[in-house]
Amino acid sequence: MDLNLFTGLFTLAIIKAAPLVFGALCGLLGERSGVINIGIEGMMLIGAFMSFLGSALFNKWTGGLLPPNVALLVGLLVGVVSSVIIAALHAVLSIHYKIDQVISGTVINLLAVGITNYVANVYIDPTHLSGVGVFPKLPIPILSKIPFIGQVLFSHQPMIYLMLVLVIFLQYAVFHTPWGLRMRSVGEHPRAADTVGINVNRTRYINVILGGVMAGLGGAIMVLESVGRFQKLMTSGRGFIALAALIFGRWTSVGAFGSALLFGFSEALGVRLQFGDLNHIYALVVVSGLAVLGVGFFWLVRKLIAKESFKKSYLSIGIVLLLGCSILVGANLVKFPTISIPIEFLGLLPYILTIFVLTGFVRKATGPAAVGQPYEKQ
Amino acid sequence: MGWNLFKKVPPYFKEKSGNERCAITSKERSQKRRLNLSDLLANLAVPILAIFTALVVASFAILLSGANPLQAYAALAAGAFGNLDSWIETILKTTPLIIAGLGVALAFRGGLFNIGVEGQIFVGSIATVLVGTKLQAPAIIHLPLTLLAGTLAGAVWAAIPGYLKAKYGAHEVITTIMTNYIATRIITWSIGARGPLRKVTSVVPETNSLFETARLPNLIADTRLNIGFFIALLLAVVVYILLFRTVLGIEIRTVGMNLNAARYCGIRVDRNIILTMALSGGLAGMAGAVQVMGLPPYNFTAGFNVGYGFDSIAVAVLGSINPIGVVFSSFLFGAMDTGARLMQLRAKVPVEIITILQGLILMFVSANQIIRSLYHIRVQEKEDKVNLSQGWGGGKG
Amino acid sequence: MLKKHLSKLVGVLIVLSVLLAACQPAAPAPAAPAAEEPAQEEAAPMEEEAPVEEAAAEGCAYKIGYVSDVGKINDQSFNQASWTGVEEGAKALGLSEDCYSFIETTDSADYEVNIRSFVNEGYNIIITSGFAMGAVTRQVALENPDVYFIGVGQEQVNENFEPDPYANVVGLNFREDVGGFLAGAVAGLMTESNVVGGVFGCQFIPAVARYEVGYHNGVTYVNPDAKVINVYHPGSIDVCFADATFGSETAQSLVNEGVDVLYGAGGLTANGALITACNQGAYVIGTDMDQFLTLPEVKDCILSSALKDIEVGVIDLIKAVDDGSFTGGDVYAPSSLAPFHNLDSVVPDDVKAQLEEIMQKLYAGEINPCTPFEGSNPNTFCVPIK
Amino acid sequence: MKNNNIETVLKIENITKRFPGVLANDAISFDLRPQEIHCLLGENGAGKSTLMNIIYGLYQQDEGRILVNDEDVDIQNPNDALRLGIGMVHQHFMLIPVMTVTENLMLGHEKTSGMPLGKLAKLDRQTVSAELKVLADQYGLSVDPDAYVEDLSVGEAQRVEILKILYKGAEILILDEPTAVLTPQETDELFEIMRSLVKQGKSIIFITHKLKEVLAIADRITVLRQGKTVGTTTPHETSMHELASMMVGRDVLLTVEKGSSNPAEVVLKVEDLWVKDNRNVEVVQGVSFQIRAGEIYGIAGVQGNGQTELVEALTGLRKATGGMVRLKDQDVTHANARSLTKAGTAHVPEDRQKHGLVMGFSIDTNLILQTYYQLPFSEHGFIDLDAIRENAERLVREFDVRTPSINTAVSSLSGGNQQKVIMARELSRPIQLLIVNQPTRGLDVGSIEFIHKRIIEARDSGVAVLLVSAELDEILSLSDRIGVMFSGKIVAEMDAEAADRRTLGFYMAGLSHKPVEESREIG
Repeated sequence: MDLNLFTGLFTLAIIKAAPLVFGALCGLLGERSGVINIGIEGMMLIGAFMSFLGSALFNKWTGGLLPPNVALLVGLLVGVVSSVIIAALHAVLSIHYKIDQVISGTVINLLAVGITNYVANVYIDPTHLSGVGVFPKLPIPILSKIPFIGQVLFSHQPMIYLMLVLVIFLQYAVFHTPWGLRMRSVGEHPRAADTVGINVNRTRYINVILGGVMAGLGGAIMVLESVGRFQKLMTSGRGFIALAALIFGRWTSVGAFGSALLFGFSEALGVRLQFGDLNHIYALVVVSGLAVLGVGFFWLVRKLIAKESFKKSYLSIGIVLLLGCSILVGANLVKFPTISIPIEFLGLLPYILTIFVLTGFVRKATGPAAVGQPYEKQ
Repeated sequence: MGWNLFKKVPPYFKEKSGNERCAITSKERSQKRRLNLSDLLANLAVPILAIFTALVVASFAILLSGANPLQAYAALAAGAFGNLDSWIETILKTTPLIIAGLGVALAFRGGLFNIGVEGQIFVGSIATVLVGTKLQAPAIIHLPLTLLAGTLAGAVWAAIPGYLKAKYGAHEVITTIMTNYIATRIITWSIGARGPLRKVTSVVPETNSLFETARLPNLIADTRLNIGFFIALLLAVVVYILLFRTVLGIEIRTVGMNLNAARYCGIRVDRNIILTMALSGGLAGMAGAVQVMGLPPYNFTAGFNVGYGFDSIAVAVLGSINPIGVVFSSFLFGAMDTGARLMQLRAKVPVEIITILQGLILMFVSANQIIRSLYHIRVQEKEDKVNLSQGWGGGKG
Repeated sequence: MLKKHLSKLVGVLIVLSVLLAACQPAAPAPAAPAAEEPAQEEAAPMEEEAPVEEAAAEGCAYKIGYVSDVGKINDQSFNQASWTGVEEGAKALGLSEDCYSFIETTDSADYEVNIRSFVNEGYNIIITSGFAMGAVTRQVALENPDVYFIGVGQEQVNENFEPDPYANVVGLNFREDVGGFLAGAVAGLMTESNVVGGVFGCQFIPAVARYEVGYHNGVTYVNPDAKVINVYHPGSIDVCFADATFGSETAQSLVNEGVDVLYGAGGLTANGALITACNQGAYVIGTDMDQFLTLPEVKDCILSSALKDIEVGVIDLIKAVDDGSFTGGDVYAPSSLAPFHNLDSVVPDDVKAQLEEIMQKLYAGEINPCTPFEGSNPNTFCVPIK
Repeated sequence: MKNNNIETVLKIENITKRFPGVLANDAISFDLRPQEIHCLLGENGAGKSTLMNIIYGLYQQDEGRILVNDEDVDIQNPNDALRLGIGMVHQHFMLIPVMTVTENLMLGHEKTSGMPLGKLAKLDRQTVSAELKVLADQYGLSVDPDAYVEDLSVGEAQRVEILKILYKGAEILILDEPTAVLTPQETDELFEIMRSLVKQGKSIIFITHKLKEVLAIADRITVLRQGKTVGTTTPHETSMHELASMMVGRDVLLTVEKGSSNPAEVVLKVEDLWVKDNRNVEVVQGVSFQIRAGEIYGIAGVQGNGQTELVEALTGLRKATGGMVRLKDQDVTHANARSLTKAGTAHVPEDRQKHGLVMGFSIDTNLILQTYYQLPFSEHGFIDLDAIRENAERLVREFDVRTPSINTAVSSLSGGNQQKVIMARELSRPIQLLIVNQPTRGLDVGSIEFIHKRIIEARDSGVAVLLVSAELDEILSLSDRIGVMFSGKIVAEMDAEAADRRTLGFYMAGLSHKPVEESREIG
């Protein structure tokens, strides 16, 4: 198996994962403070829509005199702001009016789909409003020269870097700063937080709104870094996958990133296998080998973190790792028959994999204890 | 949420509601026992005003498109109720919404959030097609059998996430999203050119049509109106009875409200979770079946039954996850979706306005404090409130 | 304060709606009389007289209705092309804005309803777009012999693919494989990396499959050692035409694979691919309409588009209704290439010459653009060239 | 902050607080002197907690004023209170289970290492846990800084609570019902801590409804009843009976009258039972005992010595890993909850809201949770609403549950009435074994009396009763035989007559090496 194949796969995986990651971060901020958000899809859609409208109109009104990047930045700003507004609506409904957070999320989704499609119909399409292109690639000077990593991580468009930075930053912020400590306390035991003088609802407002920023970025990246214009319903379910990634990643930003990457990777694989130069069976075997390896490491890490005695699990972990390796080696020795799998199935991998992993390893994914409960002083 | 026009709706309060509040509600209920009209109106006032306000707000959006809101709404109404045909179409749109909505509501009652309805509808439709096209039997057997097949398929498909939750605590929201993708992809393949269910004599990705014996009889000759709607209404009553008048209902609701208490009083929680998901999915599957069996050309094509999954969630919450409420909310949504056609045709307003409307209505109905303060309606405690988001993070154990 | 204003507005709206309710019957709604006697409606659901009078009453010589396939009428693709055709045709007949309208289908279960609601509204020329509506269109047509139907991409055949024309229905059909073949030829001739790609919508939709197969054949015909990488969206109907992001991401990876000419066929999904490929510096080729005009983002890198002259076809057929030359059956519109526009200078003359020659051969039937190849998409239901 | 030449560190005057429908505090006044332990005595619902929450800034008073060090203050929120040196240990711990002691300690007053990043600077856990150790030593409150709160025992958790407010610089400590969950030994420790705190200049408001404790620790006592101050006194001037009647407004019998037991055949026989807890640790290690019909067997013990798991095992909520349980002559070691219920076991669970009731359900539904599936409440799977209503109306009368209607959700009932609902449900069917776990925790005297009466009635009707309680008085006044549980074992077993607080406390603290067999022979 040649490196280029995987370089290509992982690069595409990162690109495909980006919107999911932003979406998941939106969910993370909300749920860590106790506010469920199933409206991520809607917020992302609004973000995408407005970032296009913003950049395109700005460009139109300035007569395209300014460099496109300026327009794009304006678009980014507009997109984020409007997503924040929608997020604020979610916050008001679920925190102030205390309506069920699942309902208010549904409201957000309905409104977002309706508004974007509607305006697209009555304004964008008739006027043939044209996009301003996308952010250019910015390979990072030295790092991008590193063989595999450089290509996969350090030769992207700016918002991808932003995503990576945010993931790391939030992992730090949520678990190692006063801000994060307070946020989590509000999500776990609001009354306790209240008794030490933390303003529960304010914290929640702030977090949901910051979540709006994330969702806005998630929507904007689709317009400003890939498609270059708004297309109706262009989020097509990514908001919900992001939600899955969040829970799958056990409410941590790095975890969410990991699981988003899993989705991205398998979708990328689904595309890559259509190129026709790759034996489907072979590819799947290799990937499953990698998966087994990954699971093995995941397991090992968890054992190491949880200070349990793991005499017996050592053996089984070892077996799993060995199995993974042997699959990889074996795959390159065996000659596989050329069977082409229907493309509908190629895309299925992540979903099946997720379920598999959920049942096997994540077990009871337990999130913030007070999530979904409006807080009222007694 | 106002739909509880029924005697003795079992009380559901949101937990930690203050003494005085509950004092009021209990008084209200004892009045409701003697089902008096003023209370009925008071109950209806909020949703009606909510809908009205939503219409007002949406009319600004319509003005944006340069159309006249009143014309638009008139067209909307005409499109939904203007003549017999439009009535029929409204009813036809309502039917699957009711059935699937009931499924979602049932799951909510059991503390489960079934986002998987879309997929379960697909699986149900396909199973219906299988039995309806591959099997030969007199209608008396074939028809119920086909319906049953769709229902069972949906149930089984939903039982999988249920099992995963019960056994491994895998959160149903993720697993149902996953099973949605899996279902739609596999089914898309199955009606493709090389798919096993593809109608050979067709350029269209579609299945064969059901045999006459497996089709739902029409109510009125020469119209599309079939008995599906009555099946839906019947189901609403059945689900209501199931939830509030049966042993199983108590168990489902107990598990949904307090898992520990359920264990304490000897309910087999795991079995119950799986069962609830199965029932919920069964309803979804039946929604698909009724669509396939009721509408010409009585087959499944790509793009068939798309989008009911999320509408059903909306109608369930709009109906305050009460089976009877679901009927009303589904009818509302169905009417709007149907009327939209004529609205676009006459007033040239894009159909998307409907989605906006539905969002607004859902918002105003659930955040009814807005409506109350807007129209100065006396505050009354909302009844049977179930926390839809319970056990979201905490899992169920 | 705001509360006051709102309740005022509310009041106004109530009054207005009352007024409106009052004058409802008077309103020119053909539904109204029906509503009064549903019994009659029931007995004879489709009355031709009423609609015709209606049409006359409104001062429309004809009322033209358009039903889109699942999707949007501004998809910069076949739905939009048909609609533009309708608009142009209507103008050509000198009809006013109120005399033609469209319905966007959101659920394939609604095909029949959508068509019928035009019939009930008294429309007498109805255009339905997309092969999926073929059967329904023919059925409704059979019941309404006085209404003219134009089925875009609908072969007028019976269950066994035998031609079976109705007097009041004409199927406006296209040879997507030919269009795709031409696109392929352009790509194959213009590529320098000898790697060309395509991004396509739903692989189970015949039209899309024909484009893809034709494209593949076109490339290999002119440039046997070129590598063709074609990618379909794996999703179901509700996303596979609408997922611009997927198209874009795919295009990126294709360009990374060395693709320097990219062909896109499949609604918004393809559009996403075209724009991105363009931004990444590759040449692109559009589909259905001249996307140089519909997709401004790509105007500086679009070589051409595989044209289905849907517009022209629709316009001609509408005119045919007017001048009475309308005859039922199948019409095959010519497939051609859009002009090179901005890139005209880039395309060498010998390439243009070759394309010219290929076109002749195609029309003469010397090349079968739909020839299946190893692992080719089975969903192409190509009819032999007449 | 500490200042000796002032009269009072805290003085409140005519505090009035209304909740919709309720007058929680009615012109309450009282004052706290420097270095004094001032007991606030009163039944549940007397307005103690409300008053304290006002002082702590969780509520605002409607009328009246608060003075700290003779200065008028306006306390809008806990931060203000803390700034004024007022800290509160709440009845229900305000700790976040999934966080470490250190994190809980610094929550709201985080220390960060350098870097002017404000709220985004890195938490300095080391320093804080160091400071924590210092504090702990200073006041003799030992606790592991890095332990997760969810793993702590009740006593430890309480120490953390106290440390938390000390860490935030509290001079005035409000302890709300701190002993409710403690054993005599732990209580004594707490009192020691309180004394040392006072010695070191703190002043303490100590809220409780336990008279003995009041007399043991208080410098002054203020009694509240129905939101009013009844009066202030000192331990020397008063007696338990006086306090009791001040508190309840009538004379209360402090001991339960019960006739002697006449034990019949063995109903429950537990032999060498082993049970694991959620963390998979053996917390019940070879417990053996037996209960006869018509006797009450009390299990005394510090919380977290395996009682909870033992009860769960006996009621089918937890799998026993070893040993054997016999109910009459059938082996029920691995029976599930439902079959045990059918076999005539009744269970009043430790946490009434978590296990015993479905808070969102109405009273009538809660009353049939154990029997809904059988006649008369249901037939062929359908429930009979009339039967359920009749049943509810009857039981509400019998157990005088104070409620506007049987359709009221139990969530809106007082703790006492909630417990009555559970008792009613469990006692309203034919049973041979009654297992009650902490039956009167946090209840008012009235309800306590009522529930004790019912338990004894059950015994006298020939039911075998297993009583698990952390309240020694309860154990002593109800039980016929008493077993003491310590670290998963029954370390002593004796007749009630032979038992007294001291010896029991002794065993509970695990201080005795008396072989179990020997003490058995007494029984």
